[in-house]
Amino acid sequence: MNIIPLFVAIPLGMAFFIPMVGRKARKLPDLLGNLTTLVLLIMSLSVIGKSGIYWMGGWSPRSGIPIGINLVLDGLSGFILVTVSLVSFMATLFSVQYMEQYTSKLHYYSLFLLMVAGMNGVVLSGDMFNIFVFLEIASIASYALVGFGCRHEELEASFKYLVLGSIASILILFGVALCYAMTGTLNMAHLGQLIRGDMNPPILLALTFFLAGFSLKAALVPFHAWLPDAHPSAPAPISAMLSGVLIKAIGIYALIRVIFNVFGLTPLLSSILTTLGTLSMIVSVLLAIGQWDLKRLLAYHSISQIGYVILGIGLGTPLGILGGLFHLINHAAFKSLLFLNAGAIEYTTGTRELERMGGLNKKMPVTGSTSIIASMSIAGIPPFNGFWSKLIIIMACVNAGRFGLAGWAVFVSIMTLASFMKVQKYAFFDELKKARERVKEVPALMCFSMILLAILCVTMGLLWHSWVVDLFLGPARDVLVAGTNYAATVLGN
Amino acid sequence: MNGEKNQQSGMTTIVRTVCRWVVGCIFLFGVYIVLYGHLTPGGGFAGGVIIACAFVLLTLSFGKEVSLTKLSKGVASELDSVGALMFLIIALLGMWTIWGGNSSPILFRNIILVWTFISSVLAVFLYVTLPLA
Amino acid sequence: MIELLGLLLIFMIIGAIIAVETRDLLASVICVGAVGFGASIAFLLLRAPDVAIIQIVVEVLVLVILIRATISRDLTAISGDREFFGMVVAIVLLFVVFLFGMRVFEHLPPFGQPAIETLAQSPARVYIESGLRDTGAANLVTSVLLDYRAYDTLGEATVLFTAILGALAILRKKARKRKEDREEE
Amino acid sequence: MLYALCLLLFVVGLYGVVTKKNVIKIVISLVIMGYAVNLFLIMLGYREKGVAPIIDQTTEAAKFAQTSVDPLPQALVLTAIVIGLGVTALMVAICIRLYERYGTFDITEMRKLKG
Repeated sequence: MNIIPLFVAIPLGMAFFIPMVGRKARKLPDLLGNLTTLVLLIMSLSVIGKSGIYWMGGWSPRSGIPIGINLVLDGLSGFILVTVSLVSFMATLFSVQYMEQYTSKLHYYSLFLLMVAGMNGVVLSGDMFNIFVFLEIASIASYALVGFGCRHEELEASFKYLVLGSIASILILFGVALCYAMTGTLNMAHLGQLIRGDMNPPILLALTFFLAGFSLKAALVPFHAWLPDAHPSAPAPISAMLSGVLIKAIGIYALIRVIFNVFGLTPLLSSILTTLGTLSMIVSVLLAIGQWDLKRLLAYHSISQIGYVILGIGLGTPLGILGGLFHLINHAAFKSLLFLNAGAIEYTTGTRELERMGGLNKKMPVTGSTSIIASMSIAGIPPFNGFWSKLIIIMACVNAGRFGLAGWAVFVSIMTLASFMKVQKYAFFDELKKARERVKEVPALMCFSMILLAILCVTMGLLWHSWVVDLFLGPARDVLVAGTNYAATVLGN
Repeated sequence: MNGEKNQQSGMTTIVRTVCRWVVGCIFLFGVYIVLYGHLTPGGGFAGGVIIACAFVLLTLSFGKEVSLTKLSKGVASELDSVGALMFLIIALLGMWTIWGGNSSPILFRNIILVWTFISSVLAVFLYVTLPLA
Repeated sequence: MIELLGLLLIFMIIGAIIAVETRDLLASVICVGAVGFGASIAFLLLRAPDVAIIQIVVEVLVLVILIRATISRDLTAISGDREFFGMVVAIVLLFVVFLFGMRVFEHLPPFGQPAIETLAQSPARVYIESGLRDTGAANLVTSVLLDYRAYDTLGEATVLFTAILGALAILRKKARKRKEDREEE
Repeated sequence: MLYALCLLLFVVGLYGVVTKKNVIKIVISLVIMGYAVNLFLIMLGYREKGVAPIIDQTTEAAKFAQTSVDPLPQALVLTAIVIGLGVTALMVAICIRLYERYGTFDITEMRKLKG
């Protein structure tokens, strides 16, 4: 039994199943949702280091022409799959008690699983149009989840996200159409084979559309307008999912897959990517410092950390790609942890304003200590995981002779540190406010998922050199370094 | 059914009389489009939407209450899930067949079956969207 | 044939401009309906009857949804004080995009000679040559949609499912169990 | 030439999205952009003097293969239209909810969307 299609089929099936039975038993959606993400996590851990190609419906290529849709599991997609399943499991665990404040949990879990299925579909698919379809599933589910609370600012944020997301989708569809016009195929491997670095104007226009569309989905700086509204508005587990994995799976993953494996990285593209990355890093960290809304501040930091990832990968050197990918999974761990912390604070105190918190460390020890770990990780304090990945990216910049970029990376890291010192001071260490005397620690499952993520941050920081690189990052880096050889590996000629 | 209330939410007598005759035809036409999708233009989705349009017409001319008695919202959303699950299960069965060494996906080939399921799913889907408008 | 299609497209563009520019929301919705029906006729002329049928039925549904959303609400679009400067910048930018796109489109294969004619390695050629034998469906669009690329169709059904579920979630009456009073803070 | 008209339709839609201040107008503009892309895809598959991709018994297979238009873009457009319908339905749902809150469709009167 081939395991690859199940990554899409299981969450899809559960998403269809939950609304059928969810009305009858109240606890069932919780149970089924968590079970599904747990199964996905185990499955994704079991495919680490494996690779395979699955032709949907048995339509394998006929005399070298791919006529069906294929699913491709290689180092890179396996790596993103693990990230997605890890964060989604923690988020569902957190949701069990957090989502009690909202109604209609069955819609919530169903949409959540559809989002996971969409992301898995994008990550595994080897077909341009299929990527578009699954990207739409993930996006539509996330539009609805952003507006799940139905307050006016949430609806507005959702609408803004929807409009910009739809523009991105239409641009991507236009790009697919242009590719089809020039090559007559939709399969990414075949497309890469037919283009073979021959950049005629329509293909370049298609590439521009892909760049703009996927950057919109990934919220890189000129295209970031929706993110600072959408991420704070969503319920906390969804913010963690959006920041932790959604913008990576349907934005960055798709972008680098298309650029590296289909079109091939040219020096021009490399400099575009590094410029976008640096711009995102600097602009959004400066915007983040002035924020007093905790979740909004975290949202701006997401853009900035995404900038690091794109900067590292855009350098195109093996070391830079390694650093970028490592930062990607680190960011997934610590940013989702930070958003869960923010959700825990909102759950108990009912506020997101930093000035109205204070001294919470005494009342909420688990949230406080995990938040310190996450803050130190994101700011790049030595033993934690964020430090190592930023170090690798900076070293890669220096090795590539881009000293300016290295300088900016260090600068942004310092600014991030300053920003998180502010968060720690105002939220956890200041005087305890009178109104907060009766605040209690959040329920057990929420604590549990935060502790798991914190452990993840620490272990990845300590063990990164041995197993993290060998198991996850090495194969993923090799896929990107191999570039357009992707076609030969997939089609086998 | 409550005549007065329907009078308020629906349209005039002429419209309602015509609709009473036309709805059945639209419904049958939708079923025809679904069943012949593999030979003629159209197919599951188009047919499904046409069936949905029959309900739309009911809602517009007689009001929401009447059309909800024909197909209640709970049943509609249950059918949604059933239809979508059916599609997925058929797809998965196809997968198992391939895995067994048979290179031709027998169940995928059963076009009408799949087609009908999609259509019923979508008809119901679209019907459910209507009350939102 | 090409002239007819060109006229139809010009009609659609005029309809689109009216839809975007008119102040009356209902008129604008109806104009977009006209554009949609124009698209449907264009699909027929382009030998795509399946797409034409779907376009028409979807168009009807979109119109019903949009009209019921707009009717008896805010019918006149209040957009009195638009910033003049912003408009000019937007128009100039879009014009540049258009000119650039025109230049690029000259490099596309000419209209009427699709990829299946010029490129030997196109999967579409396989569909046309052996679609009936492979799938048993005389309508090749059906055979592509439900056999060769059935996975896409599964995705399509899922998109609709997601959208409906999302709309139901957005439209539910009460979203939070407690603390609804924080709303007005 | 026809491709250029298609692009013009796309640009009109883009113009509406960028400049209009009414949520329904924005939805309409997005719908128009969707039409333009769909039309473009179908045009890509058209063949001079082509026939619809439906096999009837009277034409022989070889001749059909020479004249049929490309079925693949048609299948793609079917999927794209349905996806567009889903997005539109969700967008209208949000618009209705926004209208309930604000009593207007004008985004300049809503709080956060301005930026």
